[in-house]
Amino acid sequence: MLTEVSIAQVLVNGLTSGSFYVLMALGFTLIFGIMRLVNFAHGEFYMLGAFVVYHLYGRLGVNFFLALAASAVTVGVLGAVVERVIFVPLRSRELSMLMSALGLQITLQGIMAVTEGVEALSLPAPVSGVYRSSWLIFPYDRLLVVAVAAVVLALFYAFITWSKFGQALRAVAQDAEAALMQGIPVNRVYTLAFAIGCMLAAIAGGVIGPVFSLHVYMGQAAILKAFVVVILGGLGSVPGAVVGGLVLGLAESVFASLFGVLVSDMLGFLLIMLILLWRPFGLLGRATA
Amino acid sequence: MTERPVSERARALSCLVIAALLILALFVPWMFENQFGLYLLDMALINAVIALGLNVVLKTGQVSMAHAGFMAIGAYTSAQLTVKLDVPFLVGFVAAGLGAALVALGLGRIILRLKGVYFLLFTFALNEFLYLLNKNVPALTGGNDGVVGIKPPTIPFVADPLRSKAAFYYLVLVVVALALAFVWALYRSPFGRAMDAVRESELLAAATGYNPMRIKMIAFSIGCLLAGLGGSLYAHFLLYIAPFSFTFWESVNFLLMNIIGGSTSLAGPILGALLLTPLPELLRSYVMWQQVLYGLTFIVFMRFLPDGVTPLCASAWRALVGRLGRPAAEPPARERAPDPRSGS
Amino acid sequence: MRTWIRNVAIVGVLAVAALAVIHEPVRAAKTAELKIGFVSALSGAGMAWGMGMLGGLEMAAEDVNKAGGIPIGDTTYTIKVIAYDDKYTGPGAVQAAQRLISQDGVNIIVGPIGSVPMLAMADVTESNKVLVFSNSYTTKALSPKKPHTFRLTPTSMEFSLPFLQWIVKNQPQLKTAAIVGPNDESGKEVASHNEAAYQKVGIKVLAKEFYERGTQDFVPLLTKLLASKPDILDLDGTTPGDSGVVLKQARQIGFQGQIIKTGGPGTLEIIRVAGAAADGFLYVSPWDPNEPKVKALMERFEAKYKMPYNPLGVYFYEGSHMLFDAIKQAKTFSSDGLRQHIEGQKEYTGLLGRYVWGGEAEYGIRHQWIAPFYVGQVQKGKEMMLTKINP
Amino acid sequence: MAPLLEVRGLSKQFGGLAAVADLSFAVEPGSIVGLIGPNGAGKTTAFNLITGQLAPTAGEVRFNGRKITGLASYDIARMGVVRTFQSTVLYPESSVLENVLRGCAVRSRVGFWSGLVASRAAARDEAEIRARALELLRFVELDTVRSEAARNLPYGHQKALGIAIGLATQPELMLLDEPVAGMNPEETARTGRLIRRVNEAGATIVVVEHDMSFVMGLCRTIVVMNYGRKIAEGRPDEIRNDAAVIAAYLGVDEDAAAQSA
Repeated sequence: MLTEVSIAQVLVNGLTSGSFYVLMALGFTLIFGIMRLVNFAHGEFYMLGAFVVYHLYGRLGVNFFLALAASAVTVGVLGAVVERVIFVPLRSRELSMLMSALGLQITLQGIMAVTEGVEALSLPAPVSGVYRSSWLIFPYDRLLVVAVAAVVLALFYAFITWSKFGQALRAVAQDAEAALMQGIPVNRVYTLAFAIGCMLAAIAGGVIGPVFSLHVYMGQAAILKAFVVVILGGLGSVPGAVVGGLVLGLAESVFASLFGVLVSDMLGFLLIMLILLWRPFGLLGRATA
Repeated sequence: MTERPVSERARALSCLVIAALLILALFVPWMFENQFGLYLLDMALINAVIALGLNVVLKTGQVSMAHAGFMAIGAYTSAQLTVKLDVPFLVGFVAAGLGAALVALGLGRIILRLKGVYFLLFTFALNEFLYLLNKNVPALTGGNDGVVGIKPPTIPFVADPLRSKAAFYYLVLVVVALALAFVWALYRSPFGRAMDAVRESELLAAATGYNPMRIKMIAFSIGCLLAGLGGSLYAHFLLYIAPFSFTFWESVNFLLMNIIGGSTSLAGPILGALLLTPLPELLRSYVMWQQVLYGLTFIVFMRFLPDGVTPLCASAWRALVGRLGRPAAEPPARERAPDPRSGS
Repeated sequence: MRTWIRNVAIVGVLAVAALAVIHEPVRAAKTAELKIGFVSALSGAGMAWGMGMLGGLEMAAEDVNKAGGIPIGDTTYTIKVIAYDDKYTGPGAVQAAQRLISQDGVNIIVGPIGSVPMLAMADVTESNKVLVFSNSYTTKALSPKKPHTFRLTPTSMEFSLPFLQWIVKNQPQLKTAAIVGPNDESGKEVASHNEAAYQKVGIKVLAKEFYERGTQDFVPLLTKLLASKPDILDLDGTTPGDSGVVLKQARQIGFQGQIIKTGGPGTLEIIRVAGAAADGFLYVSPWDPNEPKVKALMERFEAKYKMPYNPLGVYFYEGSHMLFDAIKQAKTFSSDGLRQHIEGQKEYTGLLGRYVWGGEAEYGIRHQWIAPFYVGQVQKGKEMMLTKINP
Repeated sequence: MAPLLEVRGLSKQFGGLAAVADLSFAVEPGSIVGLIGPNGAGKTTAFNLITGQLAPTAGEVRFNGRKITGLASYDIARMGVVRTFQSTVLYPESSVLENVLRGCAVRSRVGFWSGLVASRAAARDEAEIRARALELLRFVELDTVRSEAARNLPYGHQKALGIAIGLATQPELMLLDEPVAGMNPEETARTGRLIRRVNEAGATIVVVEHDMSFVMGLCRTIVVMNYGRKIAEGRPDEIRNDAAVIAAYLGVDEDAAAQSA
């Protein structure tokens, strides 16, 4: 098959969907890294983000990037509230937190289904047009996603490394108790981390939404990918999410063009199972307490 | 996991209560003027068997999200055996259990090295993989169309197949009773002590002569055995199975049954199954809002009853049969039983 | 301690509720109310179709009740629809059917949609002699072994061939096709029907790809599929939402050929998602949305349910009316009496035209409703009907 | 007579640095041996190597003349070598008695099935184990708190419980990792007495400890490690005057001073 589709095309497709996956997984892995919470509701925050952008940019015609920022803030605030109300009381009870996250996912999805309906909507792409050459076809709206992914990643990394709060984050991720000793307000860090995770989810949803379609179930696909990505890359590791995302994207694209999608899906899961056995903590993950 | 009840009186009394419950259970079908209630009850008991299996896995501190996958192995084994080779139900039933257990044994050696959340994630992936396998290997599983024409169970010395809900009720009641007795014996046996040890501190357990890997493998296989048996019952009750009945969400359901019931006592998974199975029916009529209510139920539960309902029942129980188990202190202690972090 | 009390309260409520549902008393079957059961996906991905079907049934019931109900003997029956959601799953459908039959005491069920719910339900409904008027694509749904099961929706088995014949007649330059469909029983079923039809009309199927539900990015799939350079891209039983994305992305990566779709209608949604990319798209439509009678029905539905009316629903509006007429004429709703009457029906004329029962050839039992349908095309974002086909 | 434990050229490399390098020493049956050295000298690593929590890069360990390097820690424990942990490791959620019972279980000969059906043998075994556990609790003076959850015990008691669990396995050789770290003098004294009584009861003991006076008072033989190597071995009085040892400790003190300053 690769003879008919240019290899470049396959690789580019892979890297593109790879960067999509990185965006989807970033907040997810952050939240786990800090709170050790497997946030099943991540996909729903992604969906919410997309819908906020849809209403602001798609319906009211606000500038796309403004809408994106607005959606990030809105969903971030929502996340903070949710964290306070639902997760704070369950601190240190991982399984209870995980189950609440599941409940939250079901609830948010249900509410949106009632208010927005279940039919697919679409967002006009903020940029249109396609790059075409004999060996490569590349729509610009995808290019935009890749660009945003890169920018978000850079900002996020800078934030984690240099900002005071970023250092607090890393301290807590390392060892919550020690952080508490050093007088870091761990609980506030948790809340903020969760909020940031949700913001990242919202940005992902808002920027990826236009490329696909919008519907209240879009989150499920996203969380599934995020899951796989972080398993591949290592839970709680941001570089891991990047590597995992790109690896998954490439693997899927190559497998798909070699064997077809169904096989590629199964191979995808086989791949992560093998990697987990080879490196139980993921490609870049480190053993955690 | 804590001191066994010393008071003979208490033990005798609790035996009495259990016996009473069993006798009561025998007459349940007469309490239902309505077949649907009985249908739900049968379904709940089937789920109870499977949830109980998961409880055995949780007992060693491993949170498995692939339980529906193993249930599927059982369901398909027994369905295909009875449909294609039409072997008698009991053979299919046993084969279902053993099949699931063997797969568990084979995989366990590799995957039980993973601890806590990594095991959880792996089993999640495993469940997805099995699901896709069920969909895409029609030769084995009938693919998306699933397996049609499964026959209701036939039992030796019982004239006609157990088609009616009541008849099936007795079958599944027997299975639940046996499973319960088995797991109860298991937990109070030295092996039960070993499982607790491994869950609470694998390091210490190993340092004092327990072989954690072996213990976890046995527990995992037993758990999946029950899942397989439950799967077989499921197939021969609904008489139709398709991949969609064994998704990751089903696994989540069995986990929820344990947690909402209370994963730290035998009654937990049973209560959980009895509470959760009818829940969607309660909500079914609120078409639009059912999902929201369903989700909220869990959030509220986790928020106010993270140990599940059994601790509450337990206090009543103690009041009933005097000093059984020990007061306060240890339920929260026990809640952390399936905590992915503990022991790792 | 306060929380402890709260806890008890919560558990109490749940327990009581659980008991309540199990012990809900059976309502006496003999009232002036005729209960019709309905099972379908009312939440989740299949909801648009499910609600369309429910709307059809409920609007028809409204009509009948407004007109004074159905007189049988000395009692006149008003119709009451009891609808349950099966979440598009087998167990869900079985459970819903169980509840309808043994708790609500219905002996007529409309629905479900989808083959898995259909096949799962069959054992319960047939063993209870409950009449089922379903909507599913699988060939297994109808058979002499299932004397109580009817199907109101024509399937790709019925319309693939005429549709493709029309295409070949009007666009003879189309010689090859590629199929993309969801990896589920309906998707595969439709694909197999279409392949047979393609062969009959002499179009070569170069490739087909099935994707898991929930797939969002179709570019990798399409890249491979379109590498075989087909003239036709066939969207098979792809859901409207997904179809929109496929259309959009196929055009984006430079596919210029004809895009068509047989199963799973919902063109408005497709247009909404695909936008300009939808222009030229050919599809099978159960109705002509520009026809005043249909327009009126669509508006009535939207007013009632606050969502667009899925074309599939029209079969259930028509079908329900057919059913109620049958009850009126047969003067009974006992499954056997009604069944014989319906099987005896010559034909039925409804809103859209003439319907007949068929299907001996394909299924060995005459329980398949044969309905007229349209070949539609999207032109400048509008649905245009090119022709009406009466099989 | 033949040594009970024999460590020969034991080494462990972590990446670049050698945590334990060519460590050799022997432990006579019935003795109490002290293993001391500045922080990071590799004492705990040595324990981990002996009891199989870590695999050595080189060298071997013999117990009763039998090579135990490469065996799994639970097998080593079953052979009669048990260790306690620096940061007390217990079964935190379970009762004190249950903690000890789990230690005892290792010696029970009840098989899976006979345990399952609660056979007579199993019942007898359970009774014996209980009796022994209670006796042990009296021995370590914890019988009063036996139904307390382990995590609720005061620090000193937790340490004692750790030892009790070890004893429950009926070890020939016990490795105690800093048994009195963080204890007040009174607790330290009590633990000292306890260890002696354990030793008199027949268990050979190797103890890692910082508290010099404690070790000097307790042990007949002392092995001193620094940077993973043995720098001295001998009677307390010999060690006290050993130049290398003093240097090592002073060096560390300087470091410590430098750090604190």
